[in-house]
Amino acid sequence: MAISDLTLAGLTRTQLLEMHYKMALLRRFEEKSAEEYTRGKIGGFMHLYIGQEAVGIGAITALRADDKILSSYREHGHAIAKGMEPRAVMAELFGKITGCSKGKGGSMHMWSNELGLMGGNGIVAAQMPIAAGVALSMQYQGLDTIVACFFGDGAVDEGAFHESLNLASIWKLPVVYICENNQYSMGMAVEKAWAVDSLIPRAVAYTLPGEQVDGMDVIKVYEAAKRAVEHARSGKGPSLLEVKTYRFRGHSMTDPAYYRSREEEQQWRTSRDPIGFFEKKLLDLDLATQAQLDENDARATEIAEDAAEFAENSPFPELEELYTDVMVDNSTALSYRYEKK
Amino acid sequence: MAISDLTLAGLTRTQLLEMHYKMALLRRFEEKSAEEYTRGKIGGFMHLYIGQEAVGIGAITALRADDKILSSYREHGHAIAKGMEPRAVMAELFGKITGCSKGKGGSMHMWSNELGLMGGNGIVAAQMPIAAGVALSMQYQGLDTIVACFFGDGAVDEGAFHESLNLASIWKLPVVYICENNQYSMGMAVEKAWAVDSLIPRAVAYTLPGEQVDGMDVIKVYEAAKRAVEHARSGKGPSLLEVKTYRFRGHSMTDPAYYRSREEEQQWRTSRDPIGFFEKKLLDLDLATQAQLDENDARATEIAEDAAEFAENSPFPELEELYTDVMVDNSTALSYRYEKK
Amino acid sequence: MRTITYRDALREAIREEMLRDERIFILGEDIAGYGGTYAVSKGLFEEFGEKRVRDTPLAEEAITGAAIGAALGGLRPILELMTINFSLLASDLLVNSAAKFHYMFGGQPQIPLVVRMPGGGGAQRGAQHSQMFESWYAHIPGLKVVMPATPYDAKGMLKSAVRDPNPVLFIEHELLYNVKGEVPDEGVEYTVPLDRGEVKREGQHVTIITFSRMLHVTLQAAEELAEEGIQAEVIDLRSIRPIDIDLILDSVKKTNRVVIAEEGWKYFGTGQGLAALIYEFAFDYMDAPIQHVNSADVPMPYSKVLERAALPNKSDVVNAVKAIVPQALVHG
Amino acid sequence: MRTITYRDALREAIREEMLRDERIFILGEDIAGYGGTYAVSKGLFEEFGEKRVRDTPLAEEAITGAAIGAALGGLRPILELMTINFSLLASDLLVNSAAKFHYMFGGQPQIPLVVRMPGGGGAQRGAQHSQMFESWYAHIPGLKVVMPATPYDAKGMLKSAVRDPNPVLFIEHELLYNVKGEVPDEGVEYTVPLDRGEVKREGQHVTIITFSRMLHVTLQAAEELAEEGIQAEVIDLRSIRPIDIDLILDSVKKTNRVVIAEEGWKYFGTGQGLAALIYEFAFDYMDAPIQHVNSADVPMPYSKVLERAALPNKSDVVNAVKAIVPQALVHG
Ligand SMILES: Cc1ncc(C[n+]2csc(CCOP(=O)(O)OP(=O)(O)O)c2C)c(N)n1
Ligand SMILES: Cc1ncc(C[n+]2csc(CCOP(=O)(O)OP(=O)(O)O)c2C)c(N)n1
Ligand SMILES: [Mg+2]
Ligand SMILES: [Mg+2]
Repeated sequence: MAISDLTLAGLTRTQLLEMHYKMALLRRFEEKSAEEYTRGKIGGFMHLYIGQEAVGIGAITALRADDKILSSYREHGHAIAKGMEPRAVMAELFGKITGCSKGKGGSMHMWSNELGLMGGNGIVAAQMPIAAGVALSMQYQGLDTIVACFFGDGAVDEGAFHESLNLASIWKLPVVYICENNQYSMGMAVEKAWAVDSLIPRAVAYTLPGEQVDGMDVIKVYEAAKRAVEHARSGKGPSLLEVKTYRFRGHSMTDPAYYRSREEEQQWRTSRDPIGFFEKKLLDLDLATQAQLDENDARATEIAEDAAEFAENSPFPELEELYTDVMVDNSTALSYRYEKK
Repeated sequence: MAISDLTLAGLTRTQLLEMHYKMALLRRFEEKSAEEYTRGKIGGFMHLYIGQEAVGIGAITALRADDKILSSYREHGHAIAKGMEPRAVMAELFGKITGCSKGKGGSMHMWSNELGLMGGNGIVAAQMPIAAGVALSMQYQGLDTIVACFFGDGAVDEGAFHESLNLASIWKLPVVYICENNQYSMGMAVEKAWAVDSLIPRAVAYTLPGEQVDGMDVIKVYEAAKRAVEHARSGKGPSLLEVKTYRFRGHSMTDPAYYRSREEEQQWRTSRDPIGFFEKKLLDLDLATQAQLDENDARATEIAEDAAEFAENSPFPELEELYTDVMVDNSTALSYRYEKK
Repeated sequence: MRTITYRDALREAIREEMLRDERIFILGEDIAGYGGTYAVSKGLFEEFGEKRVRDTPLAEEAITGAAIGAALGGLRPILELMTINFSLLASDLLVNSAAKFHYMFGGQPQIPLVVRMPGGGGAQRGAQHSQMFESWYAHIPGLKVVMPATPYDAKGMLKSAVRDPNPVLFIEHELLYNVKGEVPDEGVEYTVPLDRGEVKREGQHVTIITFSRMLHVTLQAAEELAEEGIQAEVIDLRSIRPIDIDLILDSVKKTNRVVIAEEGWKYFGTGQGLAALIYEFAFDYMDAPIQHVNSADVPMPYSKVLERAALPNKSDVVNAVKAIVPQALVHG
Repeated sequence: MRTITYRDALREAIREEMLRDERIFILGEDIAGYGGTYAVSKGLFEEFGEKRVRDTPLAEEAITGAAIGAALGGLRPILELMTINFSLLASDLLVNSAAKFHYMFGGQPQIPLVVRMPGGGGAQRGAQHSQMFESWYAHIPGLKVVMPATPYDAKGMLKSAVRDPNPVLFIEHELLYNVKGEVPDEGVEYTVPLDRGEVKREGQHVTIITFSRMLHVTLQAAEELAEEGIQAEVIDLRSIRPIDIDLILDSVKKTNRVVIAEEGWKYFGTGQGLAALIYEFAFDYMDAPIQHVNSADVPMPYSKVLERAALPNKSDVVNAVKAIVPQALVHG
């Protein structure tokens, strides 16, 4: 790209518009998912990313296509941001064979070897040590790819957080740990759960570079992630980002969120919406026209609708699928014979 | 005690001599245990405390009799320091019914409700969350007793360390966490295992008061422990002490300690011996005469001999003991009937 | 008698015990402000306050260790682990500390601890959130493991668990909380022992042994079988450790045929252990091989069509019974 | 053939595989500088260096997760968990991640991971350090669980495990490391499959099924029984999941009598699961109830007199056999 059209944080207008489109897509996609969930098309747990779009888009924009990401059960956003087809994500939510995990994983468990999306872990913080291992495999093989690991403020309280950061630090692993501090782990307010009011002292406790970032500003997230990514890619080791954000919806579809006030929610939704904030910035700086933004949003809505339609029209897995993929070599509990119910 | 005969750190000469005697006792007792282990009288794992005496004696002298302690598998020292009869400890090592755990626990698992000695845990760091719970029970019942929890530098790497300190901090529990940093976890040098070179930043990461202490100087340990104990007793919550020490022997009786040099060991044994250091101090300050020290040591040797003789002459548990103490109410896997082999 | 849900029965047990004994308190993730993931502790925070109803951070090792320590310190904690799937993070403390202290310290410490946790599938929660690990814990000497299936048993057994001097794993099921059943009026004190199963339906042709959510599926299957003249005796284990072996043997010696219906995986699970026990003590009474009804031996899939196929259902139980109950026996 | 120890056989397998495949590396607590708690990895650090022989901090979750991640990233890690007792701290990652990823992500990720860990008692290590948890892991679909008992099998099965595309739990025994046995000369390439048991002694009066350290106790018992004319067929399971059911059934259909000798606890353990399987598939062939030989159903005591009484021994096996093999059968 020519230096001339550099605009914000070294991103071209095209890139900025693309980021805006993706944020809109995450939002519309999630809204559509919520709708389908209420219609009974989607089951189990579903954790929406609405409100946190700037984190996933900002951070993943700072990655290379061949870098890898790991996330928690709140991963629709990360999946789409990393390039997963909305159709494949929605189909997975519908439990259809066309889903990215053949319908076997659902909302919490999405994967793509091609895109470097390495799940979706439903055990809080379990992705943290695994991410260290993936980073180790890159270091071991002399690759210049890196790993981004997303987790919540609640994951910080788990022993795995501590063990993983210590290991990543002493082995100088190419991994960026990104804490999406959305202020709550289910109903538990972060200030009640943490013995510290920021992750900076925790970063220091593992001699890691640590940064606190405004998670409602996609550009700030992008810039901080960029620094951490370069740090990792240049062999300097891991770092820890605390990205302050807020989930606009309940913890999962069934959570009425009685543990926080409607005022607090309104406050965030109206004054801190990451998409509105980004749009204002783009307009104020004449980096985009209202028409372009509207078009992005319209396209996003369309794609979300299309994904739902695709999912709806896709077939469920055949019952044989129940017994495939248990073991790579199809071995079973009883050798010589396969017992099915 | 009258102010007049205050001498060192507010301790009377009698107390100082008592501390010296206990350190000598730990040393002689362990030497005797090593001897009996080699004679085959003691089995399993046995982890000696030799070299770390100043930590156990200094810290436990700062406690009240009704305070409680928890430790790891390296606990003979803590047990005796807390007032356990050397006979009961040695008998436990011999696996005799007169042992403090009826011979069922062995070197790693010693207990006394009366003395507030709450084990002896063989799982590295497992005593840390349990100690928090014991402290919670004191806070809950409005008692002014506190808990001292001893653990090694290796325990610091476990998730339990992190989870426990965070919980103890947010609940302001009356517990003093004492890390006996003897430089190695088995063969792993602490500087290779920790991403930090001191526990101070870790204390900060949980907003806890943290102190680094010379673990070869029993008075320094006593003074630091005293501060932490008062902090806890006055309701101000937990603290974290990193006590720098060294184990003069291998990790356990079977460890030749090839991972460190004989020079390094000699260096510590000769120039940093906690007992020699304390004796020199007492003599230099005219707080004790050589005769008194010699007498302490002679008494210690005698008591260790006596303990071994007692253990030797004690009976093994009856085979019925195999099936007692599994459940408090003697319930078993099969109701109505007790299946024995 | 009133008809209330399993959830309300549990809450009543906790509340009544907390009113009875100051030493009892509850702790767990989101049990206070959130009212409990499955709303079991709803309202208790408001009634008893933060000293006795304690929200904890997401730290299964710390909270389990803390509960053990509190019990050692003279309190009577009721720990809620959000689901049994997460208990694996606490399994070391449950197995290597809670289950062993009384024994390895020569009978001195006691750990009067109750760990409540739901298990099970059926709500499309996927592979990591649909498991039953009762056989893991029932394998361990030093623990009690109970799994009540009805509101009556839930309330009565939770009270017994709280009063028990040992660590008790109290395993619930995510799909049982809304199940309704008769429970004595409030204030009418009763308990259900932790070591007794119960015949929930009498019959002479076959004994179906089950527990937890599968009891309800099994009772429906028994109804269907009855229409065809097959009278199944349904035994609700209620407790996995200790196991009420004589109750089982009495029934088996009468029917000579056994089906074991459970939700967990088959191999090295509860049902196989139980079958081995029955053969060991009643070998000569068995007229047919014991039939096993289980979930498919795979991680639980998310897709509803696959999950439905993976879980054991009424017809699985019916077919298992028909496989060993000859027509002759019924109509002859 | 040479005669070497179980320990050396393991080291040879690791070394030869590491020479064969650059992607293979080993990690664990004290495996490098210390040479391994049981000296299995002795010398490998010196030969392969710190990239491929990695000492780790005491952090079972982190190192197990790291091994899983490394496998996902294309490497072939061999993780040593110092003993199976500590694997409880890693059980969540083994069960909820390693065992489930391939399935719950629709067959995309593969986890070619080997987790080596010794279990077992007999060295007075007390309640927390003397356990066998193989039945826990063998209960979980998605894992393979093997327990070789001889140097030959140890080397051959470890090689197969390293080449297997699935997570394999390779369970050793603290008292097996010094056991000697015949192993093909170095350079003579061989492997032993992960899903086949083996008849280690032929006989027609009774089938004794065993694995790990108890194989050796059982073979001694078989010798003693032979002196009295009882010919026991001894089957070494070698693999717990998958289980070589047909090998077992062939033997059972010949002898009609079974004793299962294992070191672990009885209830809901490996032996009971196996017994249930045998009855399920060979009900009509069983002439006597299967006999179980186990450790006492208590936490392992330290005192040598108690530990000796708790562990299963030769005479326990002999008596179990005599309980179901009638004199008539032998001398008739
Ligand atoms: C080990 C474990 N404990 C508890 C849970 C139940 N649980 C699922 S999500 C969640 C909250 C996690 O909060 P946070 O880490 O902040 O992520 P967020 O949901 O806010 O994105 C909890 C407690 C779990 N899945 N795993
Ligand atoms: C969870 C766990 N992992 C590993 C072990 C094996 N082990 C016993 S002691 C020890 C070293 C612990 O070192 P440290 O905490 O520094 O205590 P020290 O032995 O130096 O007193 C190890 C690795 C264990 N007992 N528990
Ligand atoms: Mg959160
Ligand atoms: Mg140490």
